[in-house]
Amino acid sequence: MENLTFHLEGIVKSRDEMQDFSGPLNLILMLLSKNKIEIRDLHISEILDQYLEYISKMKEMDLDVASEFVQMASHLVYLKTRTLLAGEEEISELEELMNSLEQLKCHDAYMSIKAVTSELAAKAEQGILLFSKTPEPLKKTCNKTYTYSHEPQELLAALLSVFSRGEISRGEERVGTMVPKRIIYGVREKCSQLIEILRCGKAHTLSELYLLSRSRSELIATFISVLELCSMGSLEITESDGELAVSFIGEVPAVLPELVSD
Amino acid sequence: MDNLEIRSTIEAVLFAAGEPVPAERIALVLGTDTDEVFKCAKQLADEYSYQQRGIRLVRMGDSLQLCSSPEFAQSITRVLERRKPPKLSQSALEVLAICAYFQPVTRAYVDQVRGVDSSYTMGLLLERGLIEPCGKLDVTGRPSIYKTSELFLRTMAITNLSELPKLPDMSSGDGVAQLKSVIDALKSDETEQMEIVN
Amino acid sequence: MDNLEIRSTIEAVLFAAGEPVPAERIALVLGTDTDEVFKCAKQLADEYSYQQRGIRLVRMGDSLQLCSSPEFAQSITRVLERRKPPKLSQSALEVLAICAYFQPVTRAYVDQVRGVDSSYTMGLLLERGLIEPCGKLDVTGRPSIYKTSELFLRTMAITNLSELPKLPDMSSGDGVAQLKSVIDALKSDETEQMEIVN
Repeated sequence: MENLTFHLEGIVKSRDEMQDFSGPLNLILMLLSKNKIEIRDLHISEILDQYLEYISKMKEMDLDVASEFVQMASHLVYLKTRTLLAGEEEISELEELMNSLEQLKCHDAYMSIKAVTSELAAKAEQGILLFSKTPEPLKKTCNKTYTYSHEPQELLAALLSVFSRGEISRGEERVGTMVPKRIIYGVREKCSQLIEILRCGKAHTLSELYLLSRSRSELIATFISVLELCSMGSLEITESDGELAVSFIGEVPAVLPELVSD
Repeated sequence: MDNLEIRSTIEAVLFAAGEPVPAERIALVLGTDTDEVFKCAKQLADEYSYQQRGIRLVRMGDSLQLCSSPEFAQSITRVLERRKPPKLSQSALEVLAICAYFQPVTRAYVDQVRGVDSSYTMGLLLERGLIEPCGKLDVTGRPSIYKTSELFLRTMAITNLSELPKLPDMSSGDGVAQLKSVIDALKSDETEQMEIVN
Repeated sequence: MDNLEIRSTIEAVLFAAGEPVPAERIALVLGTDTDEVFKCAKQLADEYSYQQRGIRLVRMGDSLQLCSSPEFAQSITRVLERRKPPKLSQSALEVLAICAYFQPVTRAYVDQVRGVDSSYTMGLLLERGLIEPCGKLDVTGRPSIYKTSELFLRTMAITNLSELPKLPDMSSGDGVAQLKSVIDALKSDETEQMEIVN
């Protein structure tokens, strides 16, 4: 980190404000927090220069310079010379000093944070119950194509909320029925099924074919399939005794009707 | 529960929903009947239009929805046009997930799974190009069927649908629990990756 | 444009937006000034809470947003079958407070202050949108830095960060003494060394 600037002016404005600092260490900690840097990155020479400059400014302004601030300056001068002259071992001692200052600073911060969390919790109690709504689509925007990206797991989380809804309001019993059976009965699939049924003689009349259907959509698929097969000449429907008899008359059509025609 | 409270609850619920809500559902939760809900909704709707408010309450079949008043459409467009298009809402993500995992689907199928009318949200997804029609179902009414689009794959940063995390068998008794554990596993993967990057 | 019309336009715009909207943008479109927008928004907000409506208008910094009233949260979660938002845990509150009071912060800084690994909690808060990344720190590794979001202000029911409870000064009184003793130790080392040299 190069050329850090410590803006003392923004921090200490007048003599009165100076007296708010209970000690020089507070001032340093304040400087560090105001300047958003880690103590480790601190260049003592930089802070010292500005500190000394500020003290001389205070003198010009004819303010009393508290003795402890002078003492702090001397500490800093001392630390500066030590850093300049330091060998390996001594650096580790300075490191220790920095560590302890850092820990002290964090400890203080944590203590004060802990002191306010209960107040924040009380404030948030109502706050988390405010729900926002999703934006309405705009009538006229040129490009509505979606441009965000999502994680696949967001899809699963969305499904989880769909599937666990039953749990929230209706207990367990709905969960099993949450996923409806596939509703798509392909005509193609149904055609081959019908041919198979008719070939092995499981059904002979139209009503028998209908009775084999287990749902409305399967019934409809049966109806459409019979029509398709008739039109292709694979089935023949004849009436006898008021019943419609269905019989397989041709070959299996080469091209069965597509599942989806559009 | 008095009239005012029912009205305010309807207002709060419709606001938070952002899509049509069946009146029956509101009635169920409020412990009142559907007629009462429609009556209060009507009062609320009249109040909005009488006071020339910025919002309107509309009834669509058996559902109710709040929307902004058409007379302010121009101001709305002018204030909001430069904003980024909104990210997918929870309900949009739900519909998208159902389309992705159960495709091709009809609108009726999505409604059935979610238990709410999803036509509005399906419309949004179509407009955004995340799902697309892929034909009609060969049953009465020939409803349209939908699948996810190419853009959907790009949005999810995958090249084909098989790369989506596998959905456990939801019809089994512990489907929900299994799904939870799949999600947790995916999350912890992510945390590990983050740590490596850091 | 009269007061009522401004209020209704604000209501319509905020409703359509769903998200927070800078008051300045509304003022620009209405051809009025931001103060007027805030004034009308305040009237509207007072009206909502006085009439015990289902919606609330909140101000966050320079932006305005409509949300549902907290007293209807239960009805909303029941009708829409949503999960109730979980309360903030003690660790979430701690991380949130560190982010709020010392922002912008790195994850490492949060860890350091709390003395425990906070990546999981940070992840949860990011997911809930209470904190957001706001760039990278210009040091080795370029760690991400985080700040609290507008949602945080709304959650804490404040309009800007200065309304947070004042952080008590917990500076350890023995700081100076500690510094002095370390320096004394350094000095005495030096004296010893000097003596040996002599």
